[in-house]
Amino acid sequence: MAVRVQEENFDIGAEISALRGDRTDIGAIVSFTGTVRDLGGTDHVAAMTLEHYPGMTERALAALESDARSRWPLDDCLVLHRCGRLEPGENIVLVVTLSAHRQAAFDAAAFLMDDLKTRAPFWKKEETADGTRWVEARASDDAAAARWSDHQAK
Amino acid sequence: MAVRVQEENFDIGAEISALRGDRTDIGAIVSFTGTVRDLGGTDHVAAMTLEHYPGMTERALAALESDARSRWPLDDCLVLHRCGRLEPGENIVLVVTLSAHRQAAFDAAAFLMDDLKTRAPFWKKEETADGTRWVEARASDDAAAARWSDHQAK
Amino acid sequence: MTLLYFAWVREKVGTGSETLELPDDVKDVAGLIRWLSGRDEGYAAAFAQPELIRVAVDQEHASHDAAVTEAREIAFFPPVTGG
Amino acid sequence: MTLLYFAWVREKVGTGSETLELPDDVKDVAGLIRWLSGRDEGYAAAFAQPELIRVAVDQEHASHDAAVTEAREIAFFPPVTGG
Repeated sequence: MAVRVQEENFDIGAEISALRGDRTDIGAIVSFTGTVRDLGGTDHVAAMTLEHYPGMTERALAALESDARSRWPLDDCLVLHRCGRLEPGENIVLVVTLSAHRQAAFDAAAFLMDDLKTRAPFWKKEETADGTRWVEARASDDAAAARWSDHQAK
Repeated sequence: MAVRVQEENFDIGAEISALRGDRTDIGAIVSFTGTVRDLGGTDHVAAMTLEHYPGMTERALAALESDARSRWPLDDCLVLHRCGRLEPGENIVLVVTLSAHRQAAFDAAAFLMDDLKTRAPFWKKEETADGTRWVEARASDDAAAARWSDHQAK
Repeated sequence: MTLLYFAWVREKVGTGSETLELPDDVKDVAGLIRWLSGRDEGYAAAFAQPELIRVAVDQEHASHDAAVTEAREIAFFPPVTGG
Repeated sequence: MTLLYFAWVREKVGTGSETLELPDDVKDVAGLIRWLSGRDEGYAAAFAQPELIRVAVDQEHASHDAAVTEAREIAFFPPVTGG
């Protein structure tokens, strides 16, 4: 089990290296990194602040990881989410999956991100020229998470 | 366009950093790393040598990348494949995709790997206790590549 | 019982955490929301559209008909937007 | 014309690259494979099962009925196993 919530930035390469160590049985490593986007123009975002629910967050991420491990043959995985104030271009979230099979590594990483987006208790507040605003949840994220409900892991 | 074939190892974190630079419009970064597996026991692999077709390899990888870019809204991508002699645990291949949309980044990376496995002119020869043997192509790789033929990019 | 509020629910209620004794007739999340809404204008604003409110009972996602009488900690928040 | 051989095709043929003049009656890949098979035992072994042989004409994947008369470079190899 490897889930972490932290204010500090993370180093994608270092996190992957720590997970793989000197293992020779893996074959496939997939990483997903989510970053703060600034669309510019009228949608210019100067920064965002990530609020979360300490205690429940770790439980929710651990549940996600456990769910992913039960669906796919993973050798290891990591879910790491930042909190606090982040500026455009900064890392927000990192998911890494290690498996003997590339499709399992891809699917598990996509599943972890989709499920995290709808289940992990994080909330984004953006700083814009018009003041601050809470980001609204998107129906497309619910749809992305729903597709795994009847997904048969391969 | 970023495709490379090289004998030297690569640094996953450094490659991702070089692609993203200080961009703030990306949102999603997916990496796939393929590594040399040693299943141990009677399937123990001491090393493998990757032969390729210089000239055609670069053309094939560039064609893959161009195909991926036409199917998904990618901000950038990288396809990097090693050649020469590699030992268990070493990196073989790296695909990185950058997009505003996480599903596009995931799908494009999976597509690049599936297509690379069936189109890029590389051949693996394994060193085992019984001598050397050429790795045989797998029907599952053909099937994985075929699913993109009628795939509608989202 | 510990009640927690996050994001704009927290801002409207005016606090992130409080400990309250619930009346005996508050049995489920929906009842708790109705009772909280009557406390003052801040709560009323936070819970004006109950369908926007997500709930966790003892740190697990729960529906509005979940029981609250045995709970130690109940949290109210908007749909999550992490990742 | 430049002919290239890779992996076990190269090992059986005994060389990775050679330049040959093709007879006039060799028009397509299948004909070229038949002609090469008759050159010596190594070629015969390499091309004994033509259905295992993949081909690139001027560095593009091609089928066994592709024309070869205008080609500059033709490569023979097993199904690829990279990645």
